[in-house]
Amino acid sequence: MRYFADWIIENLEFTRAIPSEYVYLIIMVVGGLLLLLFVVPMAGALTFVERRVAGKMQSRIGPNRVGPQGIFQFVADGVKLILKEDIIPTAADRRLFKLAPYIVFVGSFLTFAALPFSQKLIAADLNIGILYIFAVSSMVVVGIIMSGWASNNNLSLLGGMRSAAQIISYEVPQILSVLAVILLTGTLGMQGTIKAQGWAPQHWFLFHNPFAFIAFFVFFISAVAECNRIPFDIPEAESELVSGYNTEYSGFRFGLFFLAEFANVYVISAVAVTLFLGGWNTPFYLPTGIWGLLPSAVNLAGLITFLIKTFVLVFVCMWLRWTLPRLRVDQLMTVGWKYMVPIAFFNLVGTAVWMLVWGDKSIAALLGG
Amino acid sequence: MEPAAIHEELKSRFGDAVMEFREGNGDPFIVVNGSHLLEIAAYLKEAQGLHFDSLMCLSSVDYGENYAVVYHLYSMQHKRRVVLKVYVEKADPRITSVQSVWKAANWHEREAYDLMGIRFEGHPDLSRILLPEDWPGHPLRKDYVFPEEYDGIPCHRE
Amino acid sequence: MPEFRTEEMVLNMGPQHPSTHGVMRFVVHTDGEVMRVAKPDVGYLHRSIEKIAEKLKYPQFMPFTDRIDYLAAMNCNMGYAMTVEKLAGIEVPPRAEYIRVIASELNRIASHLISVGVMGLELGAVTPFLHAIRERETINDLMEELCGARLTYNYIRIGGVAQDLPAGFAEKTIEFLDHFVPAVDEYNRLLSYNKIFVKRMADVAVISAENAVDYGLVGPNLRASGVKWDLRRDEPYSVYPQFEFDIPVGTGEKGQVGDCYDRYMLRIREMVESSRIIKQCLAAVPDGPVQTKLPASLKVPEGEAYVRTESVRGELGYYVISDGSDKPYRLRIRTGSFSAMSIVELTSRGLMIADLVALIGSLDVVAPEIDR
Amino acid sequence: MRRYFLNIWEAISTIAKGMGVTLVHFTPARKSITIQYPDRTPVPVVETLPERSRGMLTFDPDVCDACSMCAMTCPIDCISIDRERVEGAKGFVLKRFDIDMAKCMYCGLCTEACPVKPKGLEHTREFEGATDRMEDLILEFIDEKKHRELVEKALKKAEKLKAAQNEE
Repeated sequence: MRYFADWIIENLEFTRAIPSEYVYLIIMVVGGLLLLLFVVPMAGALTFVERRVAGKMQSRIGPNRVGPQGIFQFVADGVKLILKEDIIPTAADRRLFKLAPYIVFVGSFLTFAALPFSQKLIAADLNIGILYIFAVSSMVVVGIIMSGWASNNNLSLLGGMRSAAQIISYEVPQILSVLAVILLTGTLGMQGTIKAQGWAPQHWFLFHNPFAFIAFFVFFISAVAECNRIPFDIPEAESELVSGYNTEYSGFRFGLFFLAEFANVYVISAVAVTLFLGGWNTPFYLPTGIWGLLPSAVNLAGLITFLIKTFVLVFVCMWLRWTLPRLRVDQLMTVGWKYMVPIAFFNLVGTAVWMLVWGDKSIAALLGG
Repeated sequence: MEPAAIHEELKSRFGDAVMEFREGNGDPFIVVNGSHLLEIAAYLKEAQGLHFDSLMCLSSVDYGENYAVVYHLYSMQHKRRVVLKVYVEKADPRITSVQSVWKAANWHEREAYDLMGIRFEGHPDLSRILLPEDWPGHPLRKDYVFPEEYDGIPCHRE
Repeated sequence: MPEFRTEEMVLNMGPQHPSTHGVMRFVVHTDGEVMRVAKPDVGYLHRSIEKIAEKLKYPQFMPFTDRIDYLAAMNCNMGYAMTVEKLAGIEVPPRAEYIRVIASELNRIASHLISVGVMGLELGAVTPFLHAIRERETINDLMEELCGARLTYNYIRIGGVAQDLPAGFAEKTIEFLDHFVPAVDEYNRLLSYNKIFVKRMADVAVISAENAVDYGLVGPNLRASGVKWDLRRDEPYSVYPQFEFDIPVGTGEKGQVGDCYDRYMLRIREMVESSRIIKQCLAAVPDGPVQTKLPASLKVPEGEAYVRTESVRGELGYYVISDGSDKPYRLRIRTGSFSAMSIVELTSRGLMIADLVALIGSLDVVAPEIDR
Repeated sequence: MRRYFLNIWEAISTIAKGMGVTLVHFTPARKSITIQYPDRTPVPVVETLPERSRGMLTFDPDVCDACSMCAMTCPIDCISIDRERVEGAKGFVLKRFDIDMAKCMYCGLCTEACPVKPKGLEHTREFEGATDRMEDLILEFIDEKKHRELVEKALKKAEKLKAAQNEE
């Protein structure tokens, strides 16, 4: 966003009259709104896509009536959720009950600020972008516990508690495997991480060295766990806890939980793409100068690449969800602490050793001489 | 060993507690006095050569002048079955519980209590199992009158 | 140090709960995630079928047997018909016997498909359930062709079956079976051997052979505990002795004998065995009538009989007392789910909440069969 | 230690196998088996049902000889028959023949009991009987007019029979 603000101040005469701070502020607000305009329909659309994917995998069709091939199904669902009666249980802690969905949604929405959609398209290229994303996304768990507690329902409470245990456990391997990448780049900035990777797959951190390869899977699995998705959806656990923490929610508040879940799926996929899959780097070489391509066209190509890569990972999330059963709560802890954490540590040490021996050369660089 | 032979053996062991052996159309059965039921049941389960380890079914019957509890026993080892029938007075239907011998009897006895109103003495948790706790009467009795309503809910359509 | 006390939490699962098969309730006493005990509360689907039987003539009761266990209506039909035939001394034409076996084994596959599919659903995997339902749909179509209904068949009659096999039924059935056996393999790849699934099921809720017999567990649940006991072999009825089929027993292949995984895998194997029986049966169906002529008003001689058959959920016993009239004096139905449910309280001790769902799913209880 | 890596390997390989199955279903290799009932099926579903399918009951008063076997066989008494003797005719004439489809459990015992050929009472394949009023589900096959028609028919038949007997 700073880039656009600078560009506006430079190029548009009338803005010169206003102090630049105000311009920045306006641009920030507009940028936030733009993101919101992107996130809400995107998350909504993902619910539709998920239902169609599930349908196909289960030998059925899925929603196909609203609009061509049913693509407006999510709009209909959204309208339905907004119009539905907003029920608050009498025994609930009203204030917390009302607050919780917003915290959950805001927690996942804020992370979008640091996602690099393309070379220039990023709301805030923080120099601690990665740290920011993990810090902010952890807010979700506060909202979930809050909703579990405020519902005053045993099932919801269990769901909230499970969620807390789960997210705390999986934060560890997640950060540890990200540390391996940070070792390679030496930066916490999202754009910096992408720039450190090249355009071709062999330049991605995924194939940088064997440790980074494993780190990707550890990261992705932990991230799926953080999103409370099958096979790690024990906080919701429909067959045991009847949707857990969101059992008592209805209407718009339930919609917020729902949106947050899908926004989260998008965020984790985007972060995985940024850290391991080369971000907006188009997988073919786009020389700016020679072909006379405009910077905006490069930006657009980057955006499209980034979206495609992200949606592939989002699809993998859905694919996992419609294939696997869910773990039990103690098994979840076992997988987290006995498998994910040691492997992540091993990766971290392995990456460090790799860097000691070969510096920041990747396998491809070594093989290529 | 045929049911008749089992009857002989029981008769020789428990004397008058084991009453007549009835054969007719269908399954033959041994009529047993309720006072010695638990010993007979334990004997049938444990004794060498009998080994009736499985209680197939426990039924209650309203015969008009009295009730009966029917035990269908099966020996999985010897692949044979025997039927015990115990008549219970109508005025005060009580009988010893056999759930200490066969665990399967636990729920069956609760059901017999629920639907026929036979009290099983020594049962750890003799409460209604199928009907609501406050349901009046025992529906499988022949003199049961179907209620018009239950807690204000009409029991008939229309 | 002050004494640290925790409170027991009472969790009410049901009567409306996604993992109770039908309507039933569990009062779960938990200490965090670990259950102290889960007490089943049944009876929500009690329709007093036994009382209804006393008010109806023998042939009229047949449609009600469909409703004892709606997933295995054919087997329930068959047990009742056999009981009345035994009491009244009615001979069943051989062709009818074969058709009965074909229909009830098809029904067994259909019911097991629901059972194993639901098992996946209980543990959070939705896709296997729909794949199982997809296969079951073909059986439903076959059944509809055979008797006109998809769930409550009311096909078997006292003294035979209602109608002869329709034209092309054998071919369609064999075509289905040829497609079905590979589908089971696919199903195993998708769910049965999945590591998460195995972890959730193996060593969970182990029922020892001793307890299984003592609590009167029957059918697949008993066999999974390692007791090789199948009425089709051990107390043969109908034309079962003529067929060659194996009786799968629980071996504890991923954990201990009698755990949830054994109960689940047993049903998978039984489906394959059932398809073997159906194939042999279809090849051997003799010609002839399918129904014995009965008097307009069937009077059953005085007497009593207890007949049990191997239904999908194990031993299904009908105890009929006749007083010589055209209505049963007393009819008692002993079902597999009833005894399976009674062991839940014992087995649930010390399990986790999520395991209760696996336990109920693996016992394959059907609520109307418990409550009747 | 071996167990540890074996666990990881098993988890990866079995999950991969399972995901293979779902992926195959995701590709066009597997078609969806569901139909889009009721409006987007190639032919109405009723027409695809087999001959024996037990749907709503239908009754043909012209075939019926008012024996009331169906009503007697019905386990839940959903068929109500009123019949009367007509002066000068043999047997009974139907006055009322109602089937309460809301009670009916589609068991098919009544159609089996029907002694006339072709059967007077039969299951159709029609299954879409939903209405918003319970009374709509009571099918009344005989109204005032039909009753008079049946009486006339019975009389005519009796006359014919009489004439035939006279000829002999």
